Amino acid sequence: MKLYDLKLLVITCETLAQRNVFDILAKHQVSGYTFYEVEGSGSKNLHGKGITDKNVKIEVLLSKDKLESIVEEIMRTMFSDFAIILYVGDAKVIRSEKFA
Amino acid sequence: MKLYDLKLLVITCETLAQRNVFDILAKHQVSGYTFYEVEGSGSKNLHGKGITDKNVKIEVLLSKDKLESIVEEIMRTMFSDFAIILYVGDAKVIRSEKFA
Amino acid sequence: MKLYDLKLLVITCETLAQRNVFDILAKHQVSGYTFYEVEGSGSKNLHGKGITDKNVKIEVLLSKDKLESIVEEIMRTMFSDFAIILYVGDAKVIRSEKFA
Amino acid sequence: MEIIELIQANILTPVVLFFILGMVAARIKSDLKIPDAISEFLPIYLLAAIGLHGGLEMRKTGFESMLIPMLTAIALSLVMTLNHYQILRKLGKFNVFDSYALASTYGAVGAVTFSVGLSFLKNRGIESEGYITAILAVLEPLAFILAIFLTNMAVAKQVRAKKQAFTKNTGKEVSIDDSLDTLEVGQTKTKLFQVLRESITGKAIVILIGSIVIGYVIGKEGFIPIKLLFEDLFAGAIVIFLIEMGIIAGQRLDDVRKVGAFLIGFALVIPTVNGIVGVLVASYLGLSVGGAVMFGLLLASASFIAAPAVLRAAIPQAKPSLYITSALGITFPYNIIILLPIMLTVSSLVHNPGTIDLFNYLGYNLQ
Amino acid sequence: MEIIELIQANILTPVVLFFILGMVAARIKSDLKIPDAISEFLPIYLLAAIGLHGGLEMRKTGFESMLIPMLTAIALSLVMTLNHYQILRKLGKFNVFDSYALASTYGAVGAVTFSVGLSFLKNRGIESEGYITAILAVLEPLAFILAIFLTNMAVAKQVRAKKQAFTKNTGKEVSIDDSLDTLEVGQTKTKLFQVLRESITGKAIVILIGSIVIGYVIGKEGFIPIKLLFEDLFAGAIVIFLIEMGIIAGQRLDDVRKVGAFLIGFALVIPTVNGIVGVLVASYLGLSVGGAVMFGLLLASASFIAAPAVLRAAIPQAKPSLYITSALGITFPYNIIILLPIMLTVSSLVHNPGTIDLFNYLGYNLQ
Amino acid sequence: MEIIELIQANILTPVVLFFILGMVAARIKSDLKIPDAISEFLPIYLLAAIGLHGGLEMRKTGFESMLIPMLTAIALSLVMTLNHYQILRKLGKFNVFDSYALASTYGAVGAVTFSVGLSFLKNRGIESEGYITAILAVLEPLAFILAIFLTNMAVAKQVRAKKQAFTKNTGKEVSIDDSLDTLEVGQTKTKLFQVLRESITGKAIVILIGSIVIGYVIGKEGFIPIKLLFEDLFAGAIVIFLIEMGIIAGQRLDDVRKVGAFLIGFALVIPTVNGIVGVLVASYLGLSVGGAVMFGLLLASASFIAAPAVLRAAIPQAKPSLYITSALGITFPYNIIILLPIMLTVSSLVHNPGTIDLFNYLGYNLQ
Ligand SMILES: Nc1ncnc2c1ncn2[C@@H]1O[C@H](COP(=O)(O)O)[C@@H](O)[C@H]1O
Ligand SMILES: Nc1ncnc2c1ncn2[C@@H]1O[C@H](COP(=O)(O)O)[C@@H](O)[C@H]1O
Ligand SMILES: Nc1ncnc2c1ncn2[C@@H]1O[C@H](COP(=O)(O)O)[C@@H](O)[C@H]1O
Ligand code: NA
Ligand code: NA
Ligand code: NA
Repeated sequence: MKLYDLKLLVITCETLAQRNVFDILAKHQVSGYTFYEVEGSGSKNLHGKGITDKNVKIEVLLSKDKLESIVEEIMRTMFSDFAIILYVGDAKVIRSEKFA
Repeated sequence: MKLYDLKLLVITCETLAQRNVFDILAKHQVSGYTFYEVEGSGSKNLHGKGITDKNVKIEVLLSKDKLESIVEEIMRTMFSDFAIILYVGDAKVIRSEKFA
Repeated sequence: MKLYDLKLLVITCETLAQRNVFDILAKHQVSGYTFYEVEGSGSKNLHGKGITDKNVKIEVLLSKDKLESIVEEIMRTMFSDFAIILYVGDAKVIRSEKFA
Repeated sequence: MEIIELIQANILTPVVLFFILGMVAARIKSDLKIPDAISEFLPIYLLAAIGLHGGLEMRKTGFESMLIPMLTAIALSLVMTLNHYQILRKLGKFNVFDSYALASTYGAVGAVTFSVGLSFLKNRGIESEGYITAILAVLEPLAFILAIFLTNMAVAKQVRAKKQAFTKNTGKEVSIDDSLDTLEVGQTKTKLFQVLRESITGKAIVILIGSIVIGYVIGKEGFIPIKLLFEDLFAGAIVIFLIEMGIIAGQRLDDVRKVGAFLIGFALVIPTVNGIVGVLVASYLGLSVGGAVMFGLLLASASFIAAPAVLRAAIPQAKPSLYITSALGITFPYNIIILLPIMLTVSSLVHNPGTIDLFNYLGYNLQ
Repeated sequence: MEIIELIQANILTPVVLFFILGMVAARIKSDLKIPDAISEFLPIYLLAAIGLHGGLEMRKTGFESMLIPMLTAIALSLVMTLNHYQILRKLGKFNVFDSYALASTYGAVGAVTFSVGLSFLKNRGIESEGYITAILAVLEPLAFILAIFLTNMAVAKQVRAKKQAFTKNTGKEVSIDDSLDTLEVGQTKTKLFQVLRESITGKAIVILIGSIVIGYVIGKEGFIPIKLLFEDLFAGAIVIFLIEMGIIAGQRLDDVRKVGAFLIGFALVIPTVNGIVGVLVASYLGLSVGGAVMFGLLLASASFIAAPAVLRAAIPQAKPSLYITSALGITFPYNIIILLPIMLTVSSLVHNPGTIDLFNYLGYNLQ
Repeated sequence: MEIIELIQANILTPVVLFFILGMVAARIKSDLKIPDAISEFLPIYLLAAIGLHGGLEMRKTGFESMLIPMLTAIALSLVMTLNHYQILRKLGKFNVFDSYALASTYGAVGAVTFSVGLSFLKNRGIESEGYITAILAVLEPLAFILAIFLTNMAVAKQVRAKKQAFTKNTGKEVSIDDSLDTLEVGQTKTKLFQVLRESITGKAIVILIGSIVIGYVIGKEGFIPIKLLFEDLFAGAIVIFLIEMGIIAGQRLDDVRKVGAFLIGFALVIPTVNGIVGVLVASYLGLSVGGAVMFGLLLASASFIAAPAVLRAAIPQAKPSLYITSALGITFPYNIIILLPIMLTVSSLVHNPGTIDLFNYLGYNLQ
């Protein structure tokens, strides 16, 4: 079984910022991602309580090439205004052509 | 602290296909897994909207031996009919005997 | 783009045990974590059914130093009494100073 | 023509208007949404309410008279499912899987459509035989079981044929689909039993049959404390649910173009024919004006909540975008907006051929 | 015997039947399920409704007469918790942790059981003293606090004993459990305070006491606008909740066999004894027929919603499968199906020893 | 003074008391919580109920008389938003972003506050003009659009100024905020259109306008089947929602200290002034006692459900802790507890300057 190397970009941010992340992904021609609501604790106190304040986690499998420019744009445009963290991990997939 | 190497198999698919995944896991004597509902965007448009169309993410910690045959069977029996992606990552655990 | 190496500690346990995990994290001065409800199957049967019995998954990005003592304390104080598993993965982040 | 006015009157009811509001919201890409927990709970509630109501009625009127209509409905549903298949396969040129999936979607019944029908009649003060709910419960899994059985038969035959072809080394291409190879005749049987089992233990059937029994057992007296929730709030709950159904239907409107003209025609003509046949047969069998409409609606409606869950597991090769889109995006709105008034007109005409005063029944909220 | 008929009549009520439907659904492995958001909301709603009702009643009748029954209930609950412990530890041979966990589960009260009891009486037109709700609020955390206190005492003693043994180098095995080692006497105290704090700020207590106060403050006039939701819909909401409780109980039925014959017996006998003692004592104290039943139910009921949350944190060494399964899988159905009619019979007999006409109270929906 | 008594009476209503209960629960760190699915559904329900009610009223009374009040409300809302900005920027020394965000939060309207106002009047048997709901729908996005437009203007100007400064190499520091650099004049326009589009397709607007239209179309007759859900249960639903609002407000109480004395003052004085101006203007325009109160409430209320969603996307540089905390933690409780009775007093005084008998209106539940 041949597996191909990809990167897994994981972004956790306040729900009201998720639109911005999706827009950045779309701008870089990344249409595949998975997301779900989470709760969290961080420097900006406990999130995910009640209807005014929630977190979302967004996971994107993508190639190394795209990764860098996306991370750079998220950092540049979002880090100062939103509660957001991101990390990158390694992932292996079967069909690399499916991923941007 | 001694940590043991395992594989983490992550499957994201439409909810209506999750049964098939569980059946394949059971067939390979894997009884431990974690799953939760997610939303997603992919080649088959936005999933996770409304009650007729949702995604589920299934995570399985398992040994390298089992991994290959399970991935192979999922690929062979499910990839053509369902919206599904999968990837494999590395994980370290304390008690390796707990995992298939 | 410079990325810094961190560890990702992932704990899946019954919801009623999550308080204990948070307490241990706080004791080790870790205030950042993300968590969400999941369902799961394991040696202790299917969890996540109904309101009396659910699982939660807790994810913590942290330095290698803290990792060991936290894992050790969770193991020592919780493994015998609760349905719980944990694993450790690798993650790269942009701002390492944000994480304990 | 009078019927146009009746349809117009029907559009101006909360149920239909909130459904349209949901569709509009989806079209303008609004973020309006009923939370999943609510829209997962509402079908359970609606089925419990329908079941209790049916059970109570059956206690009142008995169910001896149920047998003939029940058997007739079963026969009609099976014949219609086979008929749908022929039309889709031969005329529509759909493949075996899509044909059986669509055939059974339209052979099965839609519990939501049924709920709307009940409230449609109730608002006009028309009663219907309680045992039709029992027919609903029996009919709901039937078409699926037939379709899955026939699909598996077809697949098994093809696998056998393919194997023969393979051993004979003729090289002829027999398989319709690559995934066919992976199906074994043995698997086919277990799968069929599993589907049968799951159909019967499916939440819709369990709550519906359970509630019929409970309604029958508790009777009118026992129902009093829970009447407020299970009867008086019924119309309001449908409205909430139809907002969500409208949203989903609206999101699928783009797909309607993709399903092709043939399926659009199918999704409009088949319910009309099946529904009117149902009304006529039921009237002939002696059902009341309202009973005949509900009987027709059983046959006219397509399943869009149960269908995906059943068919995705049983005929995974079929494209869900086809059967969900046509059932929810075309047939459901057509049924609740246009076909219901038509069927009521037909039923009224058949029942009172002489002294028909449609406005008595239909003009209720025409001011 | 008459009581059999009364139990049969009680089974044929929506509350019990929908509970059974839930159990059946779980047994046949149906996917029927009330969404979590709904089943998390319903206990809050039920407690608010109970609390408002209790507060309103107390405003009407005053609560001066509450003191004696309240103190009696507290005393009985504590004595019973200690008594359960002795039985479980000595006769049942359970370890300290399981014994205390089970003892307090049965010493505490079940708010859901209480709700069902209220609707049971209401359907029969029987009133009960409003202040019993206040007793519910006080009793709810009491047994847990006692059990946790005693568990911690026991653990501390053992830790001390072990340390002595260790320093004396006798090598004698003292610890019951390995996890004991990790408990320190210092920790024990903070833990106790934390549990106490959490018991009092737990959502059940907060919403219950809050609603009692609000009900008392607003009075009948102020209640009118919200009566529909908090009174008229009460019976329907219980039915929905009991479907889910039935499902969970059904899923746990397999575990019932595992808990062993002793615990099954305990789960049936203890509620019966406690409940009847409660009815008799309350009657002696002058409570009404219905009030005595509710008083008995406080003592008979076992906690299965609050218990896991409290005990899992406070006595993690105890096996939740034991106390959840016995409380929800055995005692709860027994209480609402069989013990409630029994207690009502006893209460009626005690209140009207001469002219007892049980059917007046109990035969309500026997036709 | 009489008004104190009226406020006391208002506190002793379920709506206010359950809100306070929620706050208390949050303060004592109780785990009490309304599940998200319920608290996401309730605003949709409340808006649908408000809209239907407004539409029904407008059908009854016509909406010709709506034009002047509508235009007046629009003008007042815009002027007030600009006024808020001046006060916050000049006196409060907030930065441009926070100033515009706060200005529009208080220029916009709070649908939850509006719901509470309606039930406040209803409990006192006071009617209000149905078209005020239509004004609510128009006003809701208005202040945001103005504020976002002006913010973008300001940013664009600064970016231009900065660029000039940069080319002239003067080295003068012009930017308020680092993130400013990243904003381009071109982006600004698309962003504005996007915000405008999203405001109009936002779920609150869609369900509100949709329900007004539906209410208007179906009329009183058509409303009957759904009246139970959308009218009779309204007060109960508000109570449930206010528990959750109380919890969130309570969690934010710590932040109130952090927002500073100026903003606390602003959050109390501005609603009072705006509200009383609104009552007087509306009375002058001929609105009824209740209509003038609702008109005043439109202007007095601050948005805390829509605001975060709109402003977080449109003015991300503004700190949400400022506008959410002040609107929900200070202004909302103040409005529903204190300002509503004050406005009703003012409105009554203005309408019946001679024969004022306040207790007729306000003393309803003073016993
Ligand atoms: N060390 C961490 N590990 C995992 N998740 C984190 C960590 N720190 C922050 N988060 C998540 O990121 C969100 C925003 O973090 P912050 O901006 O620090 O409040 C939090 O609510 C958490 O969900
Ligand atoms: N590149 C990706 N990264 C993360 N998740 C993905 C990606 N592509 C697809 N998915 C997930 O897989 C589901 C099915 O994908 P698809 O079959 O492409 O529609 C989507 O709904 C997403 O949840
Ligand atoms: N092999 C595994 N892979 C992923 N999750 C697991 C695995 N085994 C157990 N789990 C999760 O851990 C929970 C507790 O496991 P257990 O204590 O074995 O019942 C389960 O409910 C699952 O959510
Ligand atoms: Na049909
Ligand atoms: Na008890
Ligand atoms: Na305002």
